[in-house]
Amino acid sequence: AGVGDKELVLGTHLDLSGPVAIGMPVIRNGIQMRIDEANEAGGINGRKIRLVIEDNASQPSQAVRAVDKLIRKDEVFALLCPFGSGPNVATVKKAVDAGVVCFAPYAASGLVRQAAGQTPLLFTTNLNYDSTTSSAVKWATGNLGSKKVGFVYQEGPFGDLVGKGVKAALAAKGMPLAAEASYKVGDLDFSSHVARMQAAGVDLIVCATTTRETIAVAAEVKKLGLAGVNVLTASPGRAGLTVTLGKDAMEGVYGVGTWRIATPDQATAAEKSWAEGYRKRFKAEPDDVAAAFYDYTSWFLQEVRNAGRDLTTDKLVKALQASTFKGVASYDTQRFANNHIDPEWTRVEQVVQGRWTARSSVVDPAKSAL
Amino acid sequence: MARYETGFEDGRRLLRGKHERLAYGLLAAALVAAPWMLPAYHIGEATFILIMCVASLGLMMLTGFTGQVSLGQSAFVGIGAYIHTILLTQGVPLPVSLLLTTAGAALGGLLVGMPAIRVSGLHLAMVTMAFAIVCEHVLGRWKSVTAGHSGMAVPDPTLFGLSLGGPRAFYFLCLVVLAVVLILLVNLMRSATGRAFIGIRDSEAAAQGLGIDVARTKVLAFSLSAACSGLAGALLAHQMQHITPEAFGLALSLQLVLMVFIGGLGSLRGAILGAILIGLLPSFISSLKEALPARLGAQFGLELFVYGAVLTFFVLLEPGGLNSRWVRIRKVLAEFPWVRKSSVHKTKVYMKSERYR
Amino acid sequence: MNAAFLEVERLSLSFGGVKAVRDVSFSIRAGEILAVIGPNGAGKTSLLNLITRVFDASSGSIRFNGQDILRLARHNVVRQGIARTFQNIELFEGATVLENLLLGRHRANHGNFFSQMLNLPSVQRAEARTRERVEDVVRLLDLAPFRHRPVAELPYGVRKVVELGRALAAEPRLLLLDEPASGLNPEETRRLAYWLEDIQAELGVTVVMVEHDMSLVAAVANRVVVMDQGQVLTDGTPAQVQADPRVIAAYLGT
Amino acid sequence: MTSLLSVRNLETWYGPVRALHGVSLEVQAAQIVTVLGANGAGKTTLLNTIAGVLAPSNGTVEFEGRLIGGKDADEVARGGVVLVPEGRQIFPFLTIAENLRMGAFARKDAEIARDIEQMYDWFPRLRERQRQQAGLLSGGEQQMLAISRALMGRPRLLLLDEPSLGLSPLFTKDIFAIIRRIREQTRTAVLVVEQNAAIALATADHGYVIELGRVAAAGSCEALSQREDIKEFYLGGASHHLPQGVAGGIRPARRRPSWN
Amino acid sequence: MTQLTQLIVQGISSGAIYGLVALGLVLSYKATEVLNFAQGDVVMLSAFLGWGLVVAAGLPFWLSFVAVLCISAALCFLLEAKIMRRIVGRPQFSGVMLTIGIGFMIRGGVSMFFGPESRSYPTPWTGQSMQLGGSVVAELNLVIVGAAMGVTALLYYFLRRTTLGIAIHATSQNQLAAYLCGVRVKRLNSLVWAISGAIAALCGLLLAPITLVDLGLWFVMLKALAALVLGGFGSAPGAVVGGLLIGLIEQFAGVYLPDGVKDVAPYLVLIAVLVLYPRGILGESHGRRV
Ligand SMILES: Nc1ncnc2c1ncn2[C@@H]1O[C@H](COP(=O)(O)OP(=O)(O)OP(=O)(O)O)[C@@H](O)[C@H]1O
Ligand SMILES: Nc1ncnc2c1ncn2[C@@H]1O[C@H](COP(=O)(O)OP(=O)(O)OP(=O)(O)O)[C@@H](O)[C@H]1O
Ligand SMILES: CC(C)C[C@H](N)C(=O)O
Ligand SMILES: [Mg+2]
Ligand SMILES: [Mg+2]
Repeated sequence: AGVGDKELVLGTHLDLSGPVAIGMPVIRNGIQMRIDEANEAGGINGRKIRLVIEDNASQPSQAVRAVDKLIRKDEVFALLCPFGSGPNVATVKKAVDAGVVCFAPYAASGLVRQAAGQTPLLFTTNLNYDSTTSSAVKWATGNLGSKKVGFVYQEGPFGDLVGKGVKAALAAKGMPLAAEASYKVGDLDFSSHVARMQAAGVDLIVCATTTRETIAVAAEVKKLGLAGVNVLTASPGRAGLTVTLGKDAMEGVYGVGTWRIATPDQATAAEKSWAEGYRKRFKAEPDDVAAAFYDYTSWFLQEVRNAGRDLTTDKLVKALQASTFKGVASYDTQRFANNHIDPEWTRVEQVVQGRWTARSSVVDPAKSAL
Repeated sequence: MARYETGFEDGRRLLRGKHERLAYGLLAAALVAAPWMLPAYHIGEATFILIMCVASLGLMMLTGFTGQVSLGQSAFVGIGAYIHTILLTQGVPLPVSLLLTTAGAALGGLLVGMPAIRVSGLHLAMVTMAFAIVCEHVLGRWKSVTAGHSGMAVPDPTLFGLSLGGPRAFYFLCLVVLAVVLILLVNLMRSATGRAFIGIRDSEAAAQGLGIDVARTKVLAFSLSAACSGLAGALLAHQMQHITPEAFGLALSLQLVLMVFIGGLGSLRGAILGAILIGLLPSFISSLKEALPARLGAQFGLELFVYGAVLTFFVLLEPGGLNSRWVRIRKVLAEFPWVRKSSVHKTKVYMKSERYR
Repeated sequence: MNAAFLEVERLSLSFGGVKAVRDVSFSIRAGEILAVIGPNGAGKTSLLNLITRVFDASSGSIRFNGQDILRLARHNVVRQGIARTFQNIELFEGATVLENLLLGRHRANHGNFFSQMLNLPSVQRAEARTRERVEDVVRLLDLAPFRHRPVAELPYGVRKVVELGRALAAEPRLLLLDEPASGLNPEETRRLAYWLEDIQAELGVTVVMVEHDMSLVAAVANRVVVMDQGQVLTDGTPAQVQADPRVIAAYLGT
Repeated sequence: MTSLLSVRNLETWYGPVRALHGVSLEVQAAQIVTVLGANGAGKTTLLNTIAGVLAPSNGTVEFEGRLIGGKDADEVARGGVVLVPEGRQIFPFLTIAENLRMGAFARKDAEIARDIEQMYDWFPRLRERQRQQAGLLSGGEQQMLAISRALMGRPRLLLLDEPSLGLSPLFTKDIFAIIRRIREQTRTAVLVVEQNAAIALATADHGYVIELGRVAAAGSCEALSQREDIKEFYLGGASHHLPQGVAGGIRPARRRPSWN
Repeated sequence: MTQLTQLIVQGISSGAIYGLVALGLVLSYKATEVLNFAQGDVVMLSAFLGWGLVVAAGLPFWLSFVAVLCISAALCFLLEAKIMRRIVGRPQFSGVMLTIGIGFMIRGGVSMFFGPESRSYPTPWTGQSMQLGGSVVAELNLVIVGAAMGVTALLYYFLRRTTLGIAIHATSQNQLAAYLCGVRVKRLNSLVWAISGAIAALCGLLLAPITLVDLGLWFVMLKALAALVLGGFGSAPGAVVGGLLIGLIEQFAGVYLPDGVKDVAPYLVLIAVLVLYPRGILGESHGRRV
């Protein structure tokens, strides 16, 4: 379905009105930019791409309705980068059961896989929060000498999964988790979370947080003058935006890098031209998350082209499974193994003078330690 | 056609006169035929609305008739959804599970209602809201039972080995449940208990003076509305296929309150009209978005803005809710050739404090 | 049959420092009409509130038909056959006159709520009976023109009658009326007097009525209790109390 | 000669229902005027419309030569026309003293405290209870409070809707005596709606009878008191009292209820 | 020990914000018996306006501060005068519904106009902290506490001691009677809403530097509601006490109780308090007689 003579219909659902709506513009821009480029170049195999965006408000129930609509009314060919662990876990089965490809959901990949059951139609590109965080925590205990680790996390699949990683890393070292404190999306005040960490005397706070919360935790640590306490944020908090917004508060914070954040001076030619294009199109500063989603869209469209003019779901799945890709924000070339991105290139970074700066080499945590 | 009552029974009859019987007959036929006339997507939407009707009928009992505002209805929907899912995964057959779920939610309503009736008005709204927040939190934290925030997959509904999971079959399941609930509630409302509800809403002092056990009746209303909500929750679980605690948060409570309010407090028909309106709103908004110029349509917050605007519009312009509009239209139709433009004379109104009740 | 039907003994009620009722004792025989009069703030309404258990007495006892009322749960007072009206009118504003009257018969309704939901035949029969009784009241009080009018838009006088009707619909044996004639003009008061007579004579209902309109009191009351400052000042026939100089000084004026 | 208040052809609707069908009436300075009428005749509606609580859809209300019809009630009150509404609209959670002070809200002069004392003298019960929440007063006490609160506004025209409602006979007499006294002392005109027609006609100078939203009769109080129909309906027959034992009276036949 | 003082200071300052927002609610509730669910959105809007004036328009902080207060006040004034007035006489819950709708519109409008991204702006207090009793206290916290105390004291005086304040009470108890006493009810109501708008703006401007200028700022509304009810609906000091209580409960539950209890602790306390004292902590008891 969704494959017309002149048109290919894709769908996605993002949190346009819920608690994480702040993060959506860049995601949408990234996807839209790549699709516009493709359409300006005459479409793919003679088909223009049309993307239907629905709102899921970060709510599974609303996501179910959105996906229902996308599948039954818009008859989309695939879901491209739908947002949120909760929404995706709730909807992915519905989508793949209806024969719709689900590509690159921005969600806890392991859980989405689990919810989807055995299916070739789901392709996950989001590095697993547990394995990546786990190796970063191991790195921290080794390289920063962290002795007591605390954990601040968002309630929900995302936080759970990061927590799994943290605990795994600590278990491997025979360390207990010194303290944990959870918050709900939308919470504003993190003073008690940090106070809890302080009371437990931790020297490393691992955060399963997104933009605003990462900044809040970092700022609170600074404010209390907790010397010798490091903050390590899981991948969603490690974004360019976090630093732009958090400014001084973010200085010195560690993050789990899962895609490149290029700064103007280290940018390659490809990155520069991408950034130029982004600035022109959206009259806004380019953003690493936008780049990442531009990449995922690129990857998808690349294989749509490779699947040929007589596009079918089967052909696309075959093409994707056989594909390799390296985009503007990739650390290195990647492909799909069992429909999950492979290798899971990761590295630890730290904010130095307002920039995410590498602190480790890029590795695949499944194969070697950081 | 004006209606005359020629006996006591007329006043209690469900359908009065040929016209009503015909109209409701047609409506029933349309509802039965709908799944074959509608595309699959719209069947799903219709099913969702049917489920919402069940829940909003429950809340209408409590808020519209008994005057107890509850912002905690989502908790009962959630409790229903979880009980049902857990029972089904344990292999309990569907009808039994539906009954047990309803009973469980009713029990929940009873337990919440007993302390909650000590407060009323906005206090009650806040207590129930607090309860809903706590409840959502417990669902999210009680991982051993509810699988926490990752949520649980809901088994397909099956009846005597027959799968009711398809859109059409499930639509009929919901339709039947709604019809049964509606009939039971209509019966209740035209009998002593229903009148007692209204009495408590209008004057607790007088109700007490007439021998109505105010506390017991309020708890009854609580429990009844929780039962309806729980039942709706069970159906909703199937509709969602995968349930997570966030699905039963404050937003759902607000939606339900909006349904009964916009539908028109104090009328079962209102609950249904409200559920239809609020249920259709998201689809309306997303089609509106497509109709708007791309720049405007792609603005963040447009959904929210339109949603708010529609709400504001209805609260301002339909003081009696959709139901009173419906009644007026029907009156015009009934008197048809002799349509009299009722002379509109604005009267001044004054706020009456509800603290002094 | 001449034993005391309602017997109030040394009843007291105070709100903080205010002693609204002190040591009030009196009794009524079945079938009597008793008027309670007294200056404003004498405690007449409080007395009715005590009998219907709106307030809990500080001390004293109320025996109705041999039953100790102060021991009953509030809503059960009505089950004993006591109905009342309110001084400031407490109707169900959102409902019609008919619904108000039907509510008046709440205590006489049968069936638990499951049978009501299923509309079992027994419930249907009970409902039909209820409607018949209510229609009797409508006919008695000439409320037919207002049957389906929402109470909120009726003039004061009619609302008073509706409230009387609602109390009657309960088929009480004891009817407590708080200023039934206030807001009625003499013509309407006369109509009320006829109704009260009917209620007493034909329905055999005992009436306790708080009233300031002496013409009504004189016309229908068998006995009058005069209250002042929470206490019983005197009692007797209407003619006796009207002639009592203390009553004239405190209440009637010259 | 221009009157203090002159109402011409007043029409008031409640939604689709017309309650006043063109009422005209005059009140002269320092005059006490009474309005009589059966239940639902429209007396309350009339006073409410004059006071700006309801908006007239037709007709004019002129006070001291200024049109006040259709103005908001606060403007009318500030203009010197103060209404004691039906149903004792007191502020239930303010104390009695605060209620009285609210009555003088629009006043700026220094005599407010003195006037409050005056009210306490007239209504000693209020003094006893001055620190109590007004909502807890007995019905009659609330009525006293409502009247004295209106007097606190030092009106030039006082509109009273059934002032005797719920007052004891002694107090009813007192109220009317006070009305007369105020008229004497401050030349305040009074328009009073009353069910107790006997005392109203005895106190007032002029009277109007309203039926079904229209003026059915008007005239000086002496003249009105003499009219047979008025005696019959509003004065309750010649004696001002119901006959002892009403059973003998003429009454419509009706089917009697049959329980017991 | 220092941790304890630190927790108390933190609790009081976040509690003061809840209390302030609740104070705004108390005011509009007092005058018009409308529970203004849009208050949280006005808080959020003011934060955005602050950003707009300070960063986008480049105005000095104090000028923007005053301007935002005025704009929010004007907005709430108009809200009452043009919209809320139309539902006078309808059941209390109409007001809740209407303000929920308006709140959605504000939230939607802000995110359409400003976009949903978070942002921040500098204030005189950003990053400043000082030593107090052996623990570190951000100056901002002191400013917040000071502002809350000041506003509460002013309001308390206004509502209790001035004729206009008593008129506000009177108006909410019996609007018709207030009209008849010559109170200019319409103007008074709009004025009260304007004040509550200004308070909301103050909260927005104080909150923004703690968190960020973000659409999620309206969430304080939930805590403020809890504070309002806990303190006793319609009582100004109650709102502040309720706010402080919730702030403290949150801090202490966050550190000393098992993880996860913190989020529900305020609500559990709320339920318990209301079931035991149905009127809240400082709520007036309203006898009703028949
Ligand atoms: N709940 C209460 N709290 C405090 N005082 C009260 C309360 N209820 C009544 N009172 C006081 O008790 C006294 C008696 O009141 P009650 O209503 O019984 O008088 P009443 O005889 O009915 O007067 P009226 O003829 O004016 O209706 C009054 O002075 C009143 O102020
Ligand atoms: N809110 C309302 N809505 C509709 N009709 C009303 C309303 N209020 C009054 N009416 C009607 O207007 C007419 C006049 O009522 P009004 O209250 O003025 O009578 P009244 O002379 O004061 O009677 P009473 O002596 O009982 O106080 C009545 O027929 C009444 O039914
Ligand atoms: C921005 C995020 C990665 C967090 C998101 N809510 C998730 O669940 O995955
Ligand atoms: Mg009384
Ligand atoms: Mg009247």
